[in-house]
Amino acid sequence: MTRVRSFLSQPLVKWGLAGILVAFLAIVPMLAIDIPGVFPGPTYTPGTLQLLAFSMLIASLALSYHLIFGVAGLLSFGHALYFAIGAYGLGITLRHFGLELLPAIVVTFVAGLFVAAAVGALSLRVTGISFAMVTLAFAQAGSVLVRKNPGKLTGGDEGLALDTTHVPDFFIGVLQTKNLYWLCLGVLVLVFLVTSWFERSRAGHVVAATRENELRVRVIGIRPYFVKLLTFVIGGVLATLVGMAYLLLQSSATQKLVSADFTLTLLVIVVLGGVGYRWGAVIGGIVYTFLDQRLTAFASSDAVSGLPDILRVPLSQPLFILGTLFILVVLFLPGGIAGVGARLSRSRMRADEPRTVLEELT
Amino acid sequence: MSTVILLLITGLGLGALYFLVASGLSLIYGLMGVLNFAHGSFLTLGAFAGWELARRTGADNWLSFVASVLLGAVVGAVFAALTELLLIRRLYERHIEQVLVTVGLALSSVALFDGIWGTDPVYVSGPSWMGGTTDVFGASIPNNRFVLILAAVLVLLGIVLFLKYTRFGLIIRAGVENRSMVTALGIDVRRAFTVVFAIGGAAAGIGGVLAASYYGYVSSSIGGSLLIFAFIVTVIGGLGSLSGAAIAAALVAVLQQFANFYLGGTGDFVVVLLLAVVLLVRPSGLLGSKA
Amino acid sequence: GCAPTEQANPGADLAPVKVAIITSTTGPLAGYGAEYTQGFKAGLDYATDGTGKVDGRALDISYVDDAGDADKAVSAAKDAIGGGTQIIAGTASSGIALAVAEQAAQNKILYISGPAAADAITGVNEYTFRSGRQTMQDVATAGTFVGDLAGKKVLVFAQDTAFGQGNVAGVTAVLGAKGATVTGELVPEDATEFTPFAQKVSDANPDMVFVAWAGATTGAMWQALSQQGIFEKFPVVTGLGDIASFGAYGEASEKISFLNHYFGGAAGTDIEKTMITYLDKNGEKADLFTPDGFVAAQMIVHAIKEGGGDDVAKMIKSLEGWSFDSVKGKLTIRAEDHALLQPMFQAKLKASGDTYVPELIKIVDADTVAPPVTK
Amino acid sequence: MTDNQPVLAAEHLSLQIGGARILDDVSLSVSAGEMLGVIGPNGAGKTTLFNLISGVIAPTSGTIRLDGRDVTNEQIHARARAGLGRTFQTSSLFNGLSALENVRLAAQVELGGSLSILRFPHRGDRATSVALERLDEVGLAHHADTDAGVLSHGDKRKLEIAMLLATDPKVILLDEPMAGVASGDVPGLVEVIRGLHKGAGRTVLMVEHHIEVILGLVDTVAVMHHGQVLAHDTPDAVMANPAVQNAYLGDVA
Amino acid sequence: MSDPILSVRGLSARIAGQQVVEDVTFDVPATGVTALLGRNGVGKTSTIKGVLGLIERRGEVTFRAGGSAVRLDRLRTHRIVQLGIGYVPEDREVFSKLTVAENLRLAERSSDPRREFVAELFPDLVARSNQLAGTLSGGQQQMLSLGRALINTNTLLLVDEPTKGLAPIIVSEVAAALAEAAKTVPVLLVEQNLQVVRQLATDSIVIEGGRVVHTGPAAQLLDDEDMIRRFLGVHGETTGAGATA
Ligand SMILES: Nc1ncnc2c1ncn2[C@@H]1O[C@H](COP(=O)(O)OP(=O)(O)OP(=O)(O)O)[C@@H](O)[C@H]1O
Ligand SMILES: Nc1ncnc2c1ncn2[C@@H]1O[C@H](COP(=O)(O)OP(=O)(O)OP(=O)(O)O)[C@@H](O)[C@H]1O
Ligand SMILES: [Mg+2]
Ligand SMILES: [Mg+2]
Repeated sequence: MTRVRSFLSQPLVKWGLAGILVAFLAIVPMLAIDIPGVFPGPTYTPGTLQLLAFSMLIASLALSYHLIFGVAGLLSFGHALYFAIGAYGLGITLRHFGLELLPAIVVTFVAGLFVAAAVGALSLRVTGISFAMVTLAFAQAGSVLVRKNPGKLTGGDEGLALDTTHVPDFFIGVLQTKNLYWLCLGVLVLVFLVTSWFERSRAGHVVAATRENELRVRVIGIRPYFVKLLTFVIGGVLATLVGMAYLLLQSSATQKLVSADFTLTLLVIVVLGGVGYRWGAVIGGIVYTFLDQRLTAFASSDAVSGLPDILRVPLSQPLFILGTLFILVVLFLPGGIAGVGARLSRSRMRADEPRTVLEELT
Repeated sequence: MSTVILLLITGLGLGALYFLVASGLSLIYGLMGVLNFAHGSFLTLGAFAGWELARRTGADNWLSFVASVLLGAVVGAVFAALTELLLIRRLYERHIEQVLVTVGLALSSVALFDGIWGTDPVYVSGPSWMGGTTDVFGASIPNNRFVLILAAVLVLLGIVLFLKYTRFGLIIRAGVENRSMVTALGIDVRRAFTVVFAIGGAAAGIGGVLAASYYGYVSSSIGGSLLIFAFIVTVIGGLGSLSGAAIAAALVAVLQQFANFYLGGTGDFVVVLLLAVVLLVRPSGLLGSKA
Repeated sequence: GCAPTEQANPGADLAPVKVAIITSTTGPLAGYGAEYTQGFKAGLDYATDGTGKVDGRALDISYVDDAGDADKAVSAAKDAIGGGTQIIAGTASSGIALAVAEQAAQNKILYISGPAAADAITGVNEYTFRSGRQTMQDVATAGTFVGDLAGKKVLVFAQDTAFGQGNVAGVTAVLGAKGATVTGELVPEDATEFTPFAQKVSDANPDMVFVAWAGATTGAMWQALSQQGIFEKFPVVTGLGDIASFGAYGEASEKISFLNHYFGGAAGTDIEKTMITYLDKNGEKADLFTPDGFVAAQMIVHAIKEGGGDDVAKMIKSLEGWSFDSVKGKLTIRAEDHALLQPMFQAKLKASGDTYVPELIKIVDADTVAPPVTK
Repeated sequence: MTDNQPVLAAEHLSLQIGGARILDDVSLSVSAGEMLGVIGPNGAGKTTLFNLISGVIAPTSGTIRLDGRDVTNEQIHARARAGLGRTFQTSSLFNGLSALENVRLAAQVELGGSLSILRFPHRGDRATSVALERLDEVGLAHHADTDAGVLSHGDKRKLEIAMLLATDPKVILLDEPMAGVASGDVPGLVEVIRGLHKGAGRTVLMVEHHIEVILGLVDTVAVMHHGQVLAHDTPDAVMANPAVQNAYLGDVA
Repeated sequence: MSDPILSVRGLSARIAGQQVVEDVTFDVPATGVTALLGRNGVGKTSTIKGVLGLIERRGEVTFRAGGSAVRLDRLRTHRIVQLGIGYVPEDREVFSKLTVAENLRLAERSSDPRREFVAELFPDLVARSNQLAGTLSGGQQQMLSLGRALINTNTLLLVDEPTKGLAPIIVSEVAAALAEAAKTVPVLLVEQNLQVVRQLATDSIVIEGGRVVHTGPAAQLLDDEDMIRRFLGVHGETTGAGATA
């Protein structure tokens, strides 16, 4: 019964802490925190703000994937598609349809909603690996489409640059990076709130139950299809939202966004952070981005190039370090980073063990 | 007419390549119940090993070609066995982590190959007959396509016979479902797992050397690019079903050729469409057992 | 800082000029990145007479790896710009180049793109220049292999990517204008089996085949063309790649007519010799994209010399219309759209032991292959 | 006791898989408030019959009526909504969720709004208090916060019943509720089942091999054998039937 | 009395990091059926799995066969089983995607398996030899699971609730089969059906809360109403209800 009481009190504490954290993050652009090796410069510099903003977007995207993979247990290999719809959709509506920013956002959002609903409705007719593959198929179709560059809309392998005509000035240029930083922080907070909201709602509990045992859900009188679809669509549109922020931050979209590798990256992030943990997805996204971006700097640093071949060759490949690190986490830190945190603080969010959502695929 | 024949036979050649990758993938899926994302790396390493050997022994004689295929098989097998021993085995019955560890291995091994052999493709050549063509009803078919098809058939037969005439087939199927019960029947399931992994790796290694001869180059990414089609083939054929994979490999590749040629380069589109349709109509794939 | 004064060393007490070189040292384009960076260092040495300083003012050059990823490049660019950098150069990928060009425009800084070939980079905005050639120049060079193009059938064999489509468009614009009928045979990007397409080429019976191909599948593509007997039937023209790719042509090596941006020893200029001497010292070899780095260094030094290193508008002005001698000969930066007008080469490959070496057939002068002005 | 309109009726149900006839023209009806015991040798088709009634499997032919309404083509959840509840022969639970959450999910369906994204389950709400009550009824209150997956076998059986109670069904299918339950706990569970039948006037169908349990609880017994209903009668009559003796009881009883 | 075939000393076992068996000590005599009894969740199954090394365990487990003593706690499961220990798991654990015949074939450890013996015992299995085990009824799966253990010639049988879910007629057959087997092989039996226990068991061990609380001849335990109530929670008048089935 201890959990009965902590059920009420714990959230208050948690939300309080989260509020303080957000407030702190909000004033970061005013501060001069410098962590050499981690940040490219003090926190008020655009380079560091950019890195932070980018990592928050990836964290938001990971959160949206967490909803589908961690909560609903749906192994989607096509989540990148909705992110790409956000980035490309906004890019295309701004550049080729000449819409103002707000209407363009609405149009793109609706497009993401529509595609997620359509793809979800179809692919949720199957489960397990089949589901993974059908979602992959749709994402691949999207990828082929982007690369084929129909009507010169997407720019193919040259990418699509943001048309700044209708974008307000406070989002344009490196000097405005702090505004973009706040935008990304806002997106992260929004996605986190929506995700928590959904997870805590009754529908969220039903989704979790469906992940555990679908037949049982039917037998107690619930049709799992709609809740799963709902989760899939919410995850999808959140990704679309993040994709739009991404375009504003990066000012261009490239075909990497639609690649299967990118979805795989999301999987890596969610696992790194801890499957089933909301905070895990956030931390995973941030850690991954920092590693990914900063390891490049490390790998080409003098410290590495001076090493003997047997060390230099692997260490000069950022992906090698990242992949190895990932293997080590999987081998030695079940539950990912958040899992370690949960074990240390003994405050379990749902289960001590990482979700075994892939089990159903066997 | 000759175009149709050309498309058909070259399609089968490509299908053979898909199958060589998919066979090991399917076998390992049958074994550990998860898709092995590192399978492409087994193939790539096999290809590099084959190339290194051919380069040293003079690439254009048959002896060194056969030797490099064998070396590719051995290297693929060893890499796969080590993967099982060092990584997969530690994650006893934790399927999700097993998949993820292969994802990590795929990432890091490709980067390591980049570091060792560089990012530029290295171009390979084989015995000159392989680069020649044979006329079949007016179509000039590149000879190495026949070698590919032959190799795929041999590998298929080899694995089928192995599964049929040893207890491994049973152990694998049972082990996927309930590994600890298999050990409780007095069977050393770990050894069986390593053996099967090695066989899958060997098939991939052979595929690697032949893929190098098919593409004319080796690079760190050839495994990865074949892997996605191998996944598709494995799934369309029905997970864990070797003959399903063989049929699907041929189907996918031939369809891809025809669509690329006649339908304005929509090969990939059509394959992806096929995948979606097959799965929506028959979620367990062509020959997959119903879950 | 204070305005430059007329001294022997006017820049000595000014802060160093920050320059960021963003290009691949890892990832799929790492090879091109290495050529570019080597050339850049050689060019810098040449343009500053070995001092590394411009009019006494030091240069603070940082080399950043983009790993072939536009996100990393954009982050690096923002980091650099935020740190006060006003000059960025580099990258071999058109996608990345266009993304960085967008940053240049938003932040009003100078960007000199590297080996990326997309025509779209030329004239994309007033802040962006290029130090390499563009697709149109390749195409125009190809045209020089056929004497009179009127009434000739030219078939472009390319991948269905922006690069391939750009080539078809380029050939249509450039050679079509000279009276050739141009058709494109675009092969899907992910196709691995080229035999049927080679047969299509054979069936089309053109007067010239122009091949525009990039990436690892090149070898398989040439083999397919050889196997279907294309070389016996029609002249085949393509761009000669870097040394690492010479193995890709296989049997066809000696039968292809190559247009060429650059290979070590092609130009025979004094500057080229200086560059090769410099590279030799480091055990490096001149290659396809070495001049791109070299030219970038020359342009940067010139811009700083004339524009002071702090005033972007001035630097841009100083580059527009500038003509100068470089590795490949005389180059001109066209004022209207920042296209880099430069001579191109015709070459062939000759067997030499196990490998092939390129041989110059002829230098095509810059005007002959100048791309149409972008508006 | 069986002449009013049957609340559940199976009419000429057959199921064929491949060449095997698993159910062969089974007709069975149960009237409101009745408790029917289904017995028969292993493999007779008892579980299959339950699967057909609850909609887990579709019959090859035949009709299933709930309250006189044809539900043969309705999906599992629709039948559950219409008041049909069941347990499984091998416990089927939400293993990663706590026992309380398992039951609360079931209670929510009964109370409505279970798919709402605007309502949050919390300790004070109706569903939770109902769930806690149900857990208490089966003697699992002390395991409310234990993950269902780690409960012992017998406790899982009890949790299944608690979930069933929470959905408050009209008609209940129990598939071997006593299997694996410690002898000492059997009487308690028998009382729970008796309560859910007599106390609430529910209709119950129960498959059970504990013949004493069956005899002590049910109004009528149906005996299945080789996919057919061999006999359907009062317990006494059935026990006296020599065919039943041969097919099912052997020399034990 | 001869040496016990199996001695368990201070056995502890953990599942997912949680202690489920604590310091359990008992002997299994070299002949007859030893019943391992206790209420739900006390750790009977876990004890057996601990002996077999199927879960993480600590403590001494000694197996004496053919004059030599082997420490089972140092061996891996497949080695333990190869010593001649047959195991019938609690939840049947048949391989559902293998046919009945394949399940049996996989279980064969020796070159001369006792196929006829199993076929006689469970004729239904012969009739269904090509059916996928997953489609068998619960009881049929239980027979298959027993068949897998009995097809080998064992020196010790570990049997976990073999009559659960079986029709009375089959229960008596299984009991008879076990009685038959017990003539030559000692058996450690977990069973909730007290009548079956009464019929088969010579000795008894009672576990409660992960510890052994009673050992002694089975008859002594079963005849003592008081002990039955205390250890198994069974009241006199309901013993029948639990036991008959
Ligand atoms: N796919 C199938 N192919 C052949 N026979 C099948 C198939 N599926 C089920 N059966 C058979 O149908 C019969 C009915 O099984 P069911 O589970 O209904 O039995 P039951 O009466 O519940 O038995 P138990 O008391 O052992 O649980 C069994 O004999 C089973 O083997
Ligand atoms: N995976 C697990 N994680 C944590 N605890 C577990 C797990 N599996 C079982 N347990 C616990 O271990 C204890 C012993 O379980 P065990 O299955 O050995 O009991 P048992 O005596 O066989 O019970 P039953 O008569 O119900 O079969 C139980 O309290 C159970 O809750
Ligand atoms: Mg049953
Ligand atoms: Mg037990």
